Amino acid sequence: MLAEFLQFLFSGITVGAIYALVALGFSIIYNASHVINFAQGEFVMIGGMATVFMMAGGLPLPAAMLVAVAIAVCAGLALERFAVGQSRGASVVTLIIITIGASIFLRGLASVVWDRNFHTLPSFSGDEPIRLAGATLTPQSLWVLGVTLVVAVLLFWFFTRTLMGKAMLATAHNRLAAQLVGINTRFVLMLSFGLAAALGAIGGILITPIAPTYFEGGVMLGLKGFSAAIVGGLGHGLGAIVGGLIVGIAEAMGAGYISSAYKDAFAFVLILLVLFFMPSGLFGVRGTERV
Amino acid sequence: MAVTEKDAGTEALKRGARRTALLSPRYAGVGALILVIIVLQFFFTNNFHYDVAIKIGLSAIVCVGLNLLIGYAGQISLGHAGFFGLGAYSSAILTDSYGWPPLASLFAGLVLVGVLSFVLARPILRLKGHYLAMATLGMGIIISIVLNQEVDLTGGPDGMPVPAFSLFGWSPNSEPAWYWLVSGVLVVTVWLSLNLIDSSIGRALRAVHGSEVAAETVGVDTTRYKVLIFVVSALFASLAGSLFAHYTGFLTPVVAEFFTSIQFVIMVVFGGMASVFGSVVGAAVLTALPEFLTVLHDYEHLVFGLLLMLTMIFMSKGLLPSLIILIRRRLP
Amino acid sequence: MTLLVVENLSKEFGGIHAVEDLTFSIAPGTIHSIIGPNGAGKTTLFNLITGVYVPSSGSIRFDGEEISGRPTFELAKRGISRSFQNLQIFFNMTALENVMVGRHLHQRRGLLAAMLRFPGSVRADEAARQKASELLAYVGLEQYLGAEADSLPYGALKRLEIARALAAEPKLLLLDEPAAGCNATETQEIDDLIQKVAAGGVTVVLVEHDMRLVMGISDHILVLDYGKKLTEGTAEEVRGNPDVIAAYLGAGAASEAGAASEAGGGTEAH
Amino acid sequence: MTMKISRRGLALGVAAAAVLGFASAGAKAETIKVGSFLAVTGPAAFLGDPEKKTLELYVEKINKDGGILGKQVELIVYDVQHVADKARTAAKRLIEQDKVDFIIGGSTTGTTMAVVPLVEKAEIPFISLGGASVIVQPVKKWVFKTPHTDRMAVEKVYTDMKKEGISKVGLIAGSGGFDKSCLKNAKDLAGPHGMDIVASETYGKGDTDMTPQLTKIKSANPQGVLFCGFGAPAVTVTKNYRQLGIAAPLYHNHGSGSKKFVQGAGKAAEGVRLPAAALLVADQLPGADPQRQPALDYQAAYRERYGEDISTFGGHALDALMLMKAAMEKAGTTDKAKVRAELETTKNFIGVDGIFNMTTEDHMGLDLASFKMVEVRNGDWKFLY
Repeated sequence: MLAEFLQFLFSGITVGAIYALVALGFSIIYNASHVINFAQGEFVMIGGMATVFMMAGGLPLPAAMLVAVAIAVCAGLALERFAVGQSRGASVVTLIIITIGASIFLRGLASVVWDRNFHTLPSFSGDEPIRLAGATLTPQSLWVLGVTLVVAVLLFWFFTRTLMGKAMLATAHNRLAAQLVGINTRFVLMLSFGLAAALGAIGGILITPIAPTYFEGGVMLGLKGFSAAIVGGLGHGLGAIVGGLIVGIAEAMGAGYISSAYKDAFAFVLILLVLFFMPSGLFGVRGTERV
Repeated sequence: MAVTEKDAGTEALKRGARRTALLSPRYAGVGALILVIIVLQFFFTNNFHYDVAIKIGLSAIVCVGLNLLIGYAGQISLGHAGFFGLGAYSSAILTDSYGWPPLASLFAGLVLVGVLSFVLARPILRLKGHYLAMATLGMGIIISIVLNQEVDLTGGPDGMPVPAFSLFGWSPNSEPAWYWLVSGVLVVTVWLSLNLIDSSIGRALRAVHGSEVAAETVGVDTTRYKVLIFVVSALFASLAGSLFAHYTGFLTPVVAEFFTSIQFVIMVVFGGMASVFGSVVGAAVLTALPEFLTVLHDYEHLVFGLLLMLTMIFMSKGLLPSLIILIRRRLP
Repeated sequence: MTLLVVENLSKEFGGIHAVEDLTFSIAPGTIHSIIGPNGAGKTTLFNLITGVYVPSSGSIRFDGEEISGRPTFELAKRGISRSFQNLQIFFNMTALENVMVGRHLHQRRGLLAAMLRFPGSVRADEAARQKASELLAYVGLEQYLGAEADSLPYGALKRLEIARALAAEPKLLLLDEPAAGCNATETQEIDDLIQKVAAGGVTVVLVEHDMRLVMGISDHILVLDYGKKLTEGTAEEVRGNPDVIAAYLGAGAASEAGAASEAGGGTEAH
Repeated sequence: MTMKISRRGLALGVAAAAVLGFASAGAKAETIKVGSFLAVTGPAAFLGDPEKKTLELYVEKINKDGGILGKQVELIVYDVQHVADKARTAAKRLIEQDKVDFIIGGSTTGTTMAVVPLVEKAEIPFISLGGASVIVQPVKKWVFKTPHTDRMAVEKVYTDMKKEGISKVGLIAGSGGFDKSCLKNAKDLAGPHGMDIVASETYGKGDTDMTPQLTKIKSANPQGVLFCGFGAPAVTVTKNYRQLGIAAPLYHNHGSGSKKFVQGAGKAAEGVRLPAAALLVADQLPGADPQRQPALDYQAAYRERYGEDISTFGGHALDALMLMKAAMEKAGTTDKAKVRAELETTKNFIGVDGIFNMTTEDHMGLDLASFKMVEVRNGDWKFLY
């Protein structure tokens, strides 16, 4: 019984950690621009696919990963520079459609530049499972959890301890005021898209040894990541991580204890229930309307 | 003195109103739509053309309804394909498995969707913005999962056949017949929507979009109107879904998928929010465009994404409103 | 005879008392002003009376019935309407339609009737249009009859809000800084308008920084400071109260010119 | 207000131009037109992609060798993903606008079934690449198919399980059409084959971890597990299966008949058994096996052109194209009724999927013998029997 529960839990937190990385990307971009970037999942796909093809081109794994993250960051910056940034003053819904257009474009590009097959990466440190109280965990899962943790700590440090991070938070709270105190909000926007793309790509690289990637592989991860960001409270860092874990664990427990056919439905029902009782997510600001 | 001045003013207003009434969207717009529908079919040389036009019409019915919710009342829904799918499957299952007449099945679908959307609307529409988007998205996905998993009822992902439609003994058994049927429904949908917008309910809806708190201070029960329009738009989707099921004659759960919902929203925003005719244009362009892009083969999706982005970047108000502004600027 | 009775009303936001233990009443047919320095809780009080906020404690009675915590739209039905300090115009409509929304309570609202354009529904709409255009003329905006709301100048929007509120035919009209951002001429016009409205039998509650306007037209003045009542009375009584001079006039806005510029600051925030 | 009118005028003009654009140039007289609608993108791209590549490669080859009946072949492919109504639109376009002589396609069962009424009405020979037996049972006059049915795949697996002494079976399947159809057959055939289904679990679209499902299967103690699905999840399921240390043998259905699976799952794939078309193990077939040479040729040609290994699915498209070619050549004409009649009487046609023997009752023409049981050993397919 305990072994089963632990197994479900391991599955949930591994998958949840990936959702959390995607959710963090959603939140960072939302904070800077109030845009929901529906191309976030494509950054995940680019991370995985680019690493695969860089390795096929002869690069060693670590170098391939770095190049892949760089490619994703370039895609993120381009999205800000040439699409979202060009549409100041457009309504939020319009901006969302622009990012959906971008996601279709990036998928199309990936299928042409790379291919439509699925690809995998070798596990970073072997496939010998680790046994824990009757349950098993792959070394790759530990990589996923470890890297997510490190990324979370780094982000926390960045946003609370560095001037640039504080500038980003300030911009999130009040763009005009941030501009008035001399923050280059344009740069902050670029930075947030770059950062979100990097997070997505890291998630993509981490998961590819477990679940192969292909040109449309980012779609569902993007959707789940968005759900996680919303459950946690949009724009809230810790919320994104907790949200990711909740969605991941809900799916695993749903599959384990309720019905694997309806596990996704179970996760979404849970999300709806959270929203019905906490309309701004778990950590979202419940501000009073000012009139 | 003051009294006569005021009377003169309102008299002028009335005259003006009468004069512009004939040129209003309700008359000129619907007239033009009917004209386009009639003229268009002279250019059709085969059933493929009719097929694309019929699909445009069916999407447009959903989008016009969805625009009432998104464009006019300012509430997003990323789950309307769920209602479209429920309407479609109600018709399919009741006619195929239970032998109901198509019209009765269609109404049963409307009742089901009406009740479901009404029950869901209150808790869901308490949410705002992106949280509302998430909730409607989740709702749509749950519906599509059910349709996909209940293989005994729906045939699952391999789909199920749907018997032909019939209306009091008449059955549209050719593409042109379907074209006229769908066009007729579309025109009625557009007309009803234009009427609704230009009524006290329509103004209340637009007020909800403009400022919820201000609407409340003049007595608009904003929750009630949000629920109302959510249900109305869901019913439009269900109606289109039922017709779609009978038209294609074969149904898979893809119709209720998340992507289908997104596609409807894209059509609404692309055509122009708060523009009934914009939704028709959006549905038309985005349904027809991929058929042209097939010549690009592998580059089809890439180019489609690019065109979508560029249009929204340079015409952020949507295609039709932006074109109108452009034309107005050109004209003196 | 009172129209509105507020007793021991309090509203807290995370431990801070925006309104604290406030008691006062408003007689029908009067112009009642609420003044106080910025942050004194004037707008919060409006939000409490109109149901935008739910009070932390205390009671609000309107026409003899308890209304605290009731939803805003229901209070509108009972006869409370308002304007806003930060404009709440429906910018997605024409000026005329903005006022027509105000006629909402006085129109048929059947869905089928509206969608099918039943003759009765069309007639009611025509009547609403008529009434709304009269109201636009009443507040002096007849030249904007066909204009989109977002094309109106700021001063006109202030009056548009009043017209919209009046369209609901309220017994009690709350105006939140109607003259803010207006020049002397416009302020005078608003002054005239408020008096005209009051003369028509509508009880007016006014929050305003323009002291000349307040002192000139108010039958009764309530002074708030830090959410509490400082004093209340007629213009003369309030003007002479040393507490008021200390708390309010001494608080930096020592002259009417100062108060006016402060109001101008409010415009910028919008 | 007059502007509004001209706006409509403009829209009208645009619409008219759009429609004129649709009416592409008429058919060139001297070509044979082959139309195809495939799941080139979307969740079933794993099927459609190799199918499209194979068709393009071989139409080119046929043309280089002088075409069919001296005429060049023109291939028209539309991407319809896994979407039934897109398939219908594409079919109408192929039939009515492109006026094709023959239709190959429908990567999935859903897209195939959606167009069946159209091809029946238009009377155009149509070879489907969809898996389910419902496509040809009951027989539809103009509809044929080349893939073995998923029912046959399950039968083959059950036969092998019985041989290994397995009677308690666990099932894990995806939520797509291919997966669900396999799952349904696995449940339907369990009784007749003396199998007892002890667990049946499903995973969702885009899932990245299936350990919860497999944990449940593990605790039901099956003697063998059958995986119904294809693509990326095949890799994940196999890896998770090994991670949990489930001892029971793992079977896949023919959806994993691609080198991509073996490479992706790596060591975890060792020992996985599946029914596959002969082409996967062509080089291990006895030299006398008639399927050996065509399969080796296909493998070599595909590799040369696309730099990747063949899959079972591309083979279905190849057989469909070649069946069409043979029928046309035998008929000596592209007359649709005659081509159809020849197709229906195809005898001993050696394809990469097996040896086809069509009849009026059987529009697929393959038997269970055309499925080979293979096992993954040392990162490659090992032909068992």
